[in-house]
Amino acid sequence: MNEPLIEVRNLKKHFIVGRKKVLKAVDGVNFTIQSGETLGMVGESGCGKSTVGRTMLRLYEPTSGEMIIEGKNIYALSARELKQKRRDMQMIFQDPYASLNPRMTIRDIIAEPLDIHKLTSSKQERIARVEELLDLVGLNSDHANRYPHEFSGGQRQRIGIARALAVNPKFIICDEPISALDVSIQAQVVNLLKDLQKKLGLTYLFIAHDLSMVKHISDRVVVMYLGNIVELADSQTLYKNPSHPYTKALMSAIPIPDPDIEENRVGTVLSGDLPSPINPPSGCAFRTRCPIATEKCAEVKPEFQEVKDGHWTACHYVD
Amino acid sequence: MSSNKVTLTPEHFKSYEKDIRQAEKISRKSLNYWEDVWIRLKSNKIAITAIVVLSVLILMAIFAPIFSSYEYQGQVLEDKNQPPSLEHWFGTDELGRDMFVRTWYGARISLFIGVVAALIDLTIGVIYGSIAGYFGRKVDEVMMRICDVLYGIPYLLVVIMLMVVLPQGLGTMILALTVTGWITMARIVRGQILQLKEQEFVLSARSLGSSTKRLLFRHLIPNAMGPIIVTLTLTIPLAIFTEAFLSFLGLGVQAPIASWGTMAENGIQALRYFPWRIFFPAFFISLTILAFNILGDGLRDALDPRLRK
Amino acid sequence: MEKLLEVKDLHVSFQTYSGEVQAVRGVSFDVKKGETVAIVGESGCGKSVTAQTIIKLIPMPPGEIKQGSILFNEKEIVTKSKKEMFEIRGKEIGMIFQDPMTSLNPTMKVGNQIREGLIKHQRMSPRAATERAIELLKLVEIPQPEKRINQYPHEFSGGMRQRAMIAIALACNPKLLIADEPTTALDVTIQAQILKLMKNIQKKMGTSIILITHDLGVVADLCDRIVVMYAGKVVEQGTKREIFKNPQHPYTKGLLRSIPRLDQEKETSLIPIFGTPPDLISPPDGCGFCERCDDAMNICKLEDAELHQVSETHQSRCWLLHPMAQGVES
Amino acid sequence: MTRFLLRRLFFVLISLWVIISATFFLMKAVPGGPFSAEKKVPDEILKSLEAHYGLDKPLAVQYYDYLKSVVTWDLGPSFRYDAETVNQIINRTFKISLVLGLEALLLSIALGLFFGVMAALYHNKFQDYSSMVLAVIGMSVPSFILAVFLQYIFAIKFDIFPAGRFESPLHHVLPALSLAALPTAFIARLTRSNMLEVLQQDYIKTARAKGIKENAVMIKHAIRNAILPVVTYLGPLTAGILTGSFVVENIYGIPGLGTQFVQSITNRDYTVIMGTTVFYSIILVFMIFVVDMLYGVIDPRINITGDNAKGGNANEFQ
Repeated sequence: MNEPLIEVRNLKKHFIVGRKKVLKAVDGVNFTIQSGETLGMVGESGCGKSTVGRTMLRLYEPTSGEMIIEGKNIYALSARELKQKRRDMQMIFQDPYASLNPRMTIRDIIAEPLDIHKLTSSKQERIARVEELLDLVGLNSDHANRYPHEFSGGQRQRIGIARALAVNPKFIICDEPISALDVSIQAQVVNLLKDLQKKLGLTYLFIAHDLSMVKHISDRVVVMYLGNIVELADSQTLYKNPSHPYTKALMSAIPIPDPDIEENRVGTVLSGDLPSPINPPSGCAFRTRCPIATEKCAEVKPEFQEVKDGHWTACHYVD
Repeated sequence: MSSNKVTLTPEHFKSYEKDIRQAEKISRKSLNYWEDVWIRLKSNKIAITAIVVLSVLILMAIFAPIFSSYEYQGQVLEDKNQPPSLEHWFGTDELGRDMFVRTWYGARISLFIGVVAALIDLTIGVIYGSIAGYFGRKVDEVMMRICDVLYGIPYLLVVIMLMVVLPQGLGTMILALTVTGWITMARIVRGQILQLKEQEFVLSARSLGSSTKRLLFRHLIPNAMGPIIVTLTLTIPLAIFTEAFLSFLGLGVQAPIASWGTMAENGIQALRYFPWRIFFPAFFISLTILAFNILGDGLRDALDPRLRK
Repeated sequence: MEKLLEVKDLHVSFQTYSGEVQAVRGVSFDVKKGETVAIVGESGCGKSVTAQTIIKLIPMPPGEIKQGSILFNEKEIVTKSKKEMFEIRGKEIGMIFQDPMTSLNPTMKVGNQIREGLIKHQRMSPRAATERAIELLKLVEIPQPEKRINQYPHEFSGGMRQRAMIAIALACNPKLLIADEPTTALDVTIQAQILKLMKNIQKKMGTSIILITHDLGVVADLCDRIVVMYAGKVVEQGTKREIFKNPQHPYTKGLLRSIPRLDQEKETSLIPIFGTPPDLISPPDGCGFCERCDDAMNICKLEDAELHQVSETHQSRCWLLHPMAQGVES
Repeated sequence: MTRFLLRRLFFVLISLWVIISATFFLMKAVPGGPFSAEKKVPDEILKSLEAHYGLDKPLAVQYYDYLKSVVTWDLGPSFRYDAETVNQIINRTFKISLVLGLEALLLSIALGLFFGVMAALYHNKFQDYSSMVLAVIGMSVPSFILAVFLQYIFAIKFDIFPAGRFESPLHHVLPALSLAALPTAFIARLTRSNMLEVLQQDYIKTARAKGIKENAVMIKHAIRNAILPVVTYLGPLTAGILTGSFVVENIYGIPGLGTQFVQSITNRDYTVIMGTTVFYSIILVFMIFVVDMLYGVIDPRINITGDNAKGGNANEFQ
């Protein structure tokens, strides 16, 4: 295998909340992403998946760990080098209403990366580049002078994509880019992302809580639970042959739009709620809801180990 | 519901050709935020009235003393305590000074104090608040504790203390009004910045590598402008009120300079016999504060995103 | 089976600054006793408005029922006075809302929120109401109900709050339960819990349910029949199998094609629906889906289709089903 | 809980220390000293006076003495009236101000809540508009102007109420009204906007969906949640009423602490100014403290142990 584009090593992000309380939002995650690949990341709210994305781009300062892109550790860079490196990695955000500055025109929003990195030398060039980007995401370039509130959710999300593309990045983190969109619009955005990947050779980290969409778009999938990765596998394996009990439960919780399958399915419904990440359970974080947990799970935190080629799990009782 | 409005022909069942590009077209007129706010403010008749009233007050304050045939400190003792007449529209005071010209001269002082104090509060408050909000955590913690401590000190008492101690004058007045007056603005700005900082468009700008300057001036402050302006319109009347209040306690600007507050204080002594002497300054103080309050309310409504459609 | 609820040609509009929004434009459907009916559609299609109009919870003004009738137990709801509605809400019809975080009063103990309806409708003594509240919490599978009734909502997790909401809605054994996106704000594992709970309760109590959702997956297990709404109108309705296995309206078809399925091969590509739904301030004369429909015909732009009977239980509002559409070159 | 209380108390004390010190050093900074203001005093008398009041000691010692006097609550003699100490003056006059202040406080809370709730219940109707017009006017007319005009109309012109002094209940009406006007207006506006916001909340919809009567929805669900934030206004409210009493007491000739304070300003009676300022600050700062506590007690969501009850989403903490 060739050198991966992205390598995340033992990444931790702890927030200090209140007096001497630590919220371990991300507690030591490891993964790599190959060039041109889409890595999916799923988990329920509060599992730390968005924090992983934001810490990777150093929007949050990491507590410890490394994030390596093309052999360079992002966390070791000086402010100047970091700014330069930011052109290689971009982010698409969840909320199409909050991700665009309401006081700026679409042109200024899309041209902002160009301005920051001084990528265009003249006004005409700037206008032309914005038009080109709008065209790339299938938007009418007549609308460049309008303000974000005049666009629909799906259109705004495409504007966000155009902005991310302005610096010709290699790697894009898609932080729940479709969660806030209507079902009929979601596919528009997902297909656009796939097309762009093909056209521009992009690498994605696709974060979502919707496993079916993640499975659809990703080559490999990471499952997170309470700040830890519990399973990593290529998307077909993950669906056909999940090994971690949480992945299995997650899978069976997702309804399938087909009455024949749905009525005959006997899934395990997880009991209880997600524990608080401020005070996570000892040992394996999932043990409080796990159907097969034993005493060992309370005492020893399971290793994240490779069970088969490229299939990693953190569970003491992998079949 | 069963009868068709059109008579169906096979032609109707031919495929409908449409322009996909057209489906994305936005037909409504493009408006930026401030145009939008202005449209909403314009439809608020009371707020517009307040703006008109304030403009008239300001124009009168500027021009009335210039064009009047009387001078504000000109004493004509034989004309003292005259009721309003064609000659002296607002009457005269106990030294026979024309109340009309004094009222507009007082307007200059009162409005000047109000506006300058509010602008100083604005400057300090925005700087302080945005530093606390932008850096957050420890910096914020310390800066806000300082605010808490200062906030615990009653505003009027501080102002009174300063006025008692320092030599009386316009400068002292403005200093006294602003020494703790900026805290409200700082808190509001800080709250806004903290909230905006976590908005995704700011994260996006950060992920692009934008500088602190750009973040503050392109993203954070422009989006906090609404509440800042509203607070500003509500700080001006507070300063005017406080100035009047202090004058009333005998701590105001010194004669022969007159503000509405000193005039009102002066008028109270003559309340029983020459009520117009307090009526005019009192009326204009109240009217000005009223107009600012209404304008502030109107702006708040016009800026409130929840009312946006 | 007997009809519990019958909505006929319901029109609901809202007056806004920019004009009149015709949120619901002639919706008809019915719910039989003991049946679960899903209303499916994307945001702004009028599904929530329809549901809230059934118990007249939409604010009037700006909302207004323009025309139509809502028969509940053969009694007309539309003409009922405010006072008469107090006897129906909570007692005959219960309702669950989307966001459990905001639907409970933050300053009132959960137990009291459940007891309120019992004391009002069943004239229970406070003590009896407390006992019933504990029973209800048990019914919705909240552990330690005796302790929980004395807690405030913020001490409950999201899933538990939604259970408490269900307990409130079911307190007086209503004949109909309206669940307005009850699982949208919840995580999938919690969603699965709530759906299972609703299914069990329905079996146990025989309550009719109207489930409003945008998620076709949620519907596949729980519901008997499905009503698909688009741009304020019902575009298709039928039994669950008819809708999933034999959809007739291009919107329903498009919806099914555009969502990924966990059991699909990855290579199956999604076919998106282009464009955006129409603005209901000036709704189109023709079919609301016309501009986004691949099979649109000239007539679709001019006039909306009638509901065509596909089978006894299956109807679809599409010109393609018109006899004249057959055999015409597309 | 205890820890949070102590923490808050600590900040309260810091606030007080700041104002006490500020008062002290400002007074020390007065050019010429307290006795040079008006009359020329012979040098030897000035010396002995200064010695009498401890003004000949080094500043640090004076500061220490002063802090000690505040802590032991012995605010020393008045510069102007030999007969009374500052403590005696405060004891004598504060009782009167307290009565008037409490009257105004209760009046403004009762009226403010009433008008606010009415305005919200009849949103965009006559009751709403008239309450809010009154409220904006109430906010815009300074208390001293209102006091003067009430006195002029109801005492001088029509002679319904007495114009001054503070004896029978009738004497209380005009001053209490003048003092209460501004806070009433504030509370009414605050209550109204809170009510309107609460009425939009989902839990009001839940309550309505239960079929309970509209009155019960309002009283048990809406009003309770809407008036919670009004409690936070009690601190500034007290401040408003206290400082308002400076002029209102003066205008009505009420021998309260406010009148005394204004007199001491006119007389440049520095120990009284200092003592009164410190006294006012203590009341205010503790009022703010009490409000904090009260809020923790009446709003179950506020966990004043300082623990963060929220779990889950990490983004909330950044």
